[in-house]
Amino acid sequence: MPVIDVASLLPLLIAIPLVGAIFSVLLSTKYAQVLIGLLSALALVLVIGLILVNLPSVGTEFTTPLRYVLAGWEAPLGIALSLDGFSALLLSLTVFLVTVLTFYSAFYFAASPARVRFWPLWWLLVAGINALFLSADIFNVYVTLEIIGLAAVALVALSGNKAGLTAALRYLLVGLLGSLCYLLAVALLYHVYGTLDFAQLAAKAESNPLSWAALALITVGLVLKTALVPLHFWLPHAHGSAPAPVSAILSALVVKASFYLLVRFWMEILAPAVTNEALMLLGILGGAAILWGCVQALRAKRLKLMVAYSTVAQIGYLFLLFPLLMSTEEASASQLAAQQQSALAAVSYFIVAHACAKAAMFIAAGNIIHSLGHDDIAKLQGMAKYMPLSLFTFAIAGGSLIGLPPSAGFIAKWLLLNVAIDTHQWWWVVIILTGGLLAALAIFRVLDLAFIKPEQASDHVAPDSWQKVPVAMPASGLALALCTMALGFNADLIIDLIAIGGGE
Amino acid sequence: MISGELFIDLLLGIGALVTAILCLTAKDLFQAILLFISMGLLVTLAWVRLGAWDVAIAEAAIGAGLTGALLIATRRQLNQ
Amino acid sequence: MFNNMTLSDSAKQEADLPGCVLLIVGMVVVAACFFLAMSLVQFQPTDQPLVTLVASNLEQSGVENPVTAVLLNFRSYDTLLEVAVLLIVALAVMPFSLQDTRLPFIKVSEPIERSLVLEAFLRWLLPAIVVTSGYLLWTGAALPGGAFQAGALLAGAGILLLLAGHHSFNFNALAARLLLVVGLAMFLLVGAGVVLSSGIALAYPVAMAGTLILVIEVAATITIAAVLVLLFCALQIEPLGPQPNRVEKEKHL
Amino acid sequence: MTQALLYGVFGIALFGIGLFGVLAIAHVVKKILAINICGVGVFMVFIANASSGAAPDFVPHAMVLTGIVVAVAGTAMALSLVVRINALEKPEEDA
Repeated sequence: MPVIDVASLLPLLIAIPLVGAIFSVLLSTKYAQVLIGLLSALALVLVIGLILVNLPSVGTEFTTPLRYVLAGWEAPLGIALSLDGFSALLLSLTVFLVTVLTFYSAFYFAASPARVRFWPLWWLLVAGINALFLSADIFNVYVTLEIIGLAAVALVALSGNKAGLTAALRYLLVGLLGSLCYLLAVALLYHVYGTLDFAQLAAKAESNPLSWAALALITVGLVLKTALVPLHFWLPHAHGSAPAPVSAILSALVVKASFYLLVRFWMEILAPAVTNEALMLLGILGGAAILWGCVQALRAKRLKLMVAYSTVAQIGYLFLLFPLLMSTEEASASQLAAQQQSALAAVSYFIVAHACAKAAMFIAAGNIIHSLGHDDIAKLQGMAKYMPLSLFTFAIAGGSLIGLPPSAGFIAKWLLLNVAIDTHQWWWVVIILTGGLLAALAIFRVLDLAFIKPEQASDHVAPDSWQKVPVAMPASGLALALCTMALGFNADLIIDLIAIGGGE
Repeated sequence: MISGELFIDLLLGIGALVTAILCLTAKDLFQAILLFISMGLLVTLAWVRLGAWDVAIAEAAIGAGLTGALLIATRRQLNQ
Repeated sequence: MFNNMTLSDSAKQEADLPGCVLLIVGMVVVAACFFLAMSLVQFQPTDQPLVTLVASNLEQSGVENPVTAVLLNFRSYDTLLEVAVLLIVALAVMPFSLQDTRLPFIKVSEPIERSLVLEAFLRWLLPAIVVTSGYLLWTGAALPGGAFQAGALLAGAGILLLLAGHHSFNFNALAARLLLVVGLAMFLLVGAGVVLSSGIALAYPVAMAGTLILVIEVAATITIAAVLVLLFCALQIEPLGPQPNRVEKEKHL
Repeated sequence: MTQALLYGVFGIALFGIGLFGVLAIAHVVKKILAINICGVGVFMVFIANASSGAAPDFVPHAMVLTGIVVAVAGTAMALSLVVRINALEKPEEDA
């Protein structure tokens, strides 16, 4: 018997950032905004902590998702919030990263006038992300997608230069188009099934032309927002030209938000309309994304652009989930469920590992820009001498992205390889290993320059333009990087969480 | 035989489609904006026909009116 | 295929995709729409459970207009997030500067060129618009209309005021920022406050539902009007750096 | 063919026209117009479906109202970005 009703805490996860946003609009002095930021982050940590502690643990018979009916009107009339293992994991990840990045941003924006706009938009974005992970209503999801999309665009536009604004505009148009595709699917689904609630739709959904059409529209819309190859064209410049904390949250969480929805629709809500061919198609696109993203990362001239292209590749790994969900003739229903559960666990692990590593990398890249004023890879020679902490962070996070043991990235790839082998889809093994190799080349190219040739460079590059950053900035990046290591040792935590109310 | 009501619906629907196409093919931006606004008004009428009065008022005021005003303001900025 | 997206920085160019690509895109779009339309036509509509649900619960919603009931009671959470969307857009287009925060919200100045007709017109029209938007808001409970329509009308009044040239708005003033957030703040406050009586966020007690909805709508109307005027200002005036037309106005003071 | 179905098909056609416009036209403001046309098409599908029964369904009406406001918000943001990019471009042209 839990001490408190856990479900009644769910709305707080949306209300706290909204209140934070309101106060940081009203109190626009520097210290007030930072204080509000830290307080909101603290409150979010407390709330998610309480929820996680009171979640029914695996093994007990209670495995239904938590549900909170807003406004007292049960679906289909009203809107409900719901939380299962998958969304609890993503929410915890969100709160954790937001806390670290809030701390980092307090220093990053300390001297910048952009902070006045940054803080309210930051909290609105967080509110949108939390609302999306909690939502159990397909139209409500549309509104949260728009909050996330518009807030993210506004944050990308903070850089204020022409490249940043152009990237923001392209990102906005792509996002609006994606949302409209999704909205058309909502119209069709509501027409056919007369409800907007996730669970009720999942119970009613069947395989008919309108379901296929809706699933296709949702997939196109969300794939556009997740930036899967070949619809990734907007991502590198949007993520590459935003301020560092914004790039970090965009790569770590925002693209994952639309991926999370895709998983919801393909695995639960519209599962009857899914066919093996469609699953395979998404997998092939994922494989192409891995190779293409890695190759582009190798060719990138700017550090942040390289990190952004690596996100394109990492998104590809996430989409390998879909072919691994395929059913075969000989497998029984329970075997299939177990297979899908382990595929989902592997991909969840991937999400967490990539989010921490990528946020750490963008923080490191941000520090480098902050102190050098540029992120031209060719001019990074010998920089490890000046920014050891940032480059160390970059190295650890890079190791996790490559998949070197004992990092979280290694466990994630290991789990994914296992499922691929179990389902006799050996070709993914080749792609995963090739991707790791290419990622290693890209990351060692940078590290090689920064660490190994200090004696040739140092003198003529650094002194005139070099500027020291507060130690808290590299420290928060390092904390994230070390988290990817810590997660490598505690793999069960995440896999257990996923199993709560999870899957089918 | 086409009844009067169906005729009006067809007229509104085809009118909206034609103005939409004209709007996107117009050479002049100002023309395109005006065509967009007139499409919004035709759609407003369609929604009155479908009994959605609230939506019709909102579309006329916000969808066609406000969006149109914002577009015209933007065009003026671009031409300066 | 998506190279065209990169052209978006230069607004005056009118370049199209190569013809063959255009043809393929067109065929794909037509085929997709045809499939959609066919599956829509073939589908036999079933009953709509929400029609009866909305009708049977309308009495407890506190308003008579079913659309308002859905927007502000049954699915009020959507509307709450929608007000947040408006705040995001306001923040995105706002010409922020740290100095302007201490200047007053409304600045009165002599217009560059006076239009007597417009002024006389405004003197009568403005109060009429404000009263009408209040009326729209009030009737929104029973008839078509409501916060968004009223807010749009109120914004029209603000824009007319701007066009007359006597007044200019400084959206960095505390008062202006207050107007921008009041809708969201009031919505959250009411949504959280009702937890004390009903135990559920956003669930109004039936007896007070009408009043609470009106309170939220008034605040939302103010925010909507402020955001719309801000949008108009942001597009009218050069949003970056020292604005030339503002310097001009200062000279006339 | 009923009235609801007729408008539903028109809505899908509008969506298609807008979609093609977004993909095919390079001019940004017209791209934004095309996205708006897409949106109107989607709203029309909503409203048409809402009137397919005996009594109108008000939930889609409310959803479309929300959608219209969100659409205008997105449009305004896009236009303000266009204006800002244009303002940044000008000095270069003069120089």
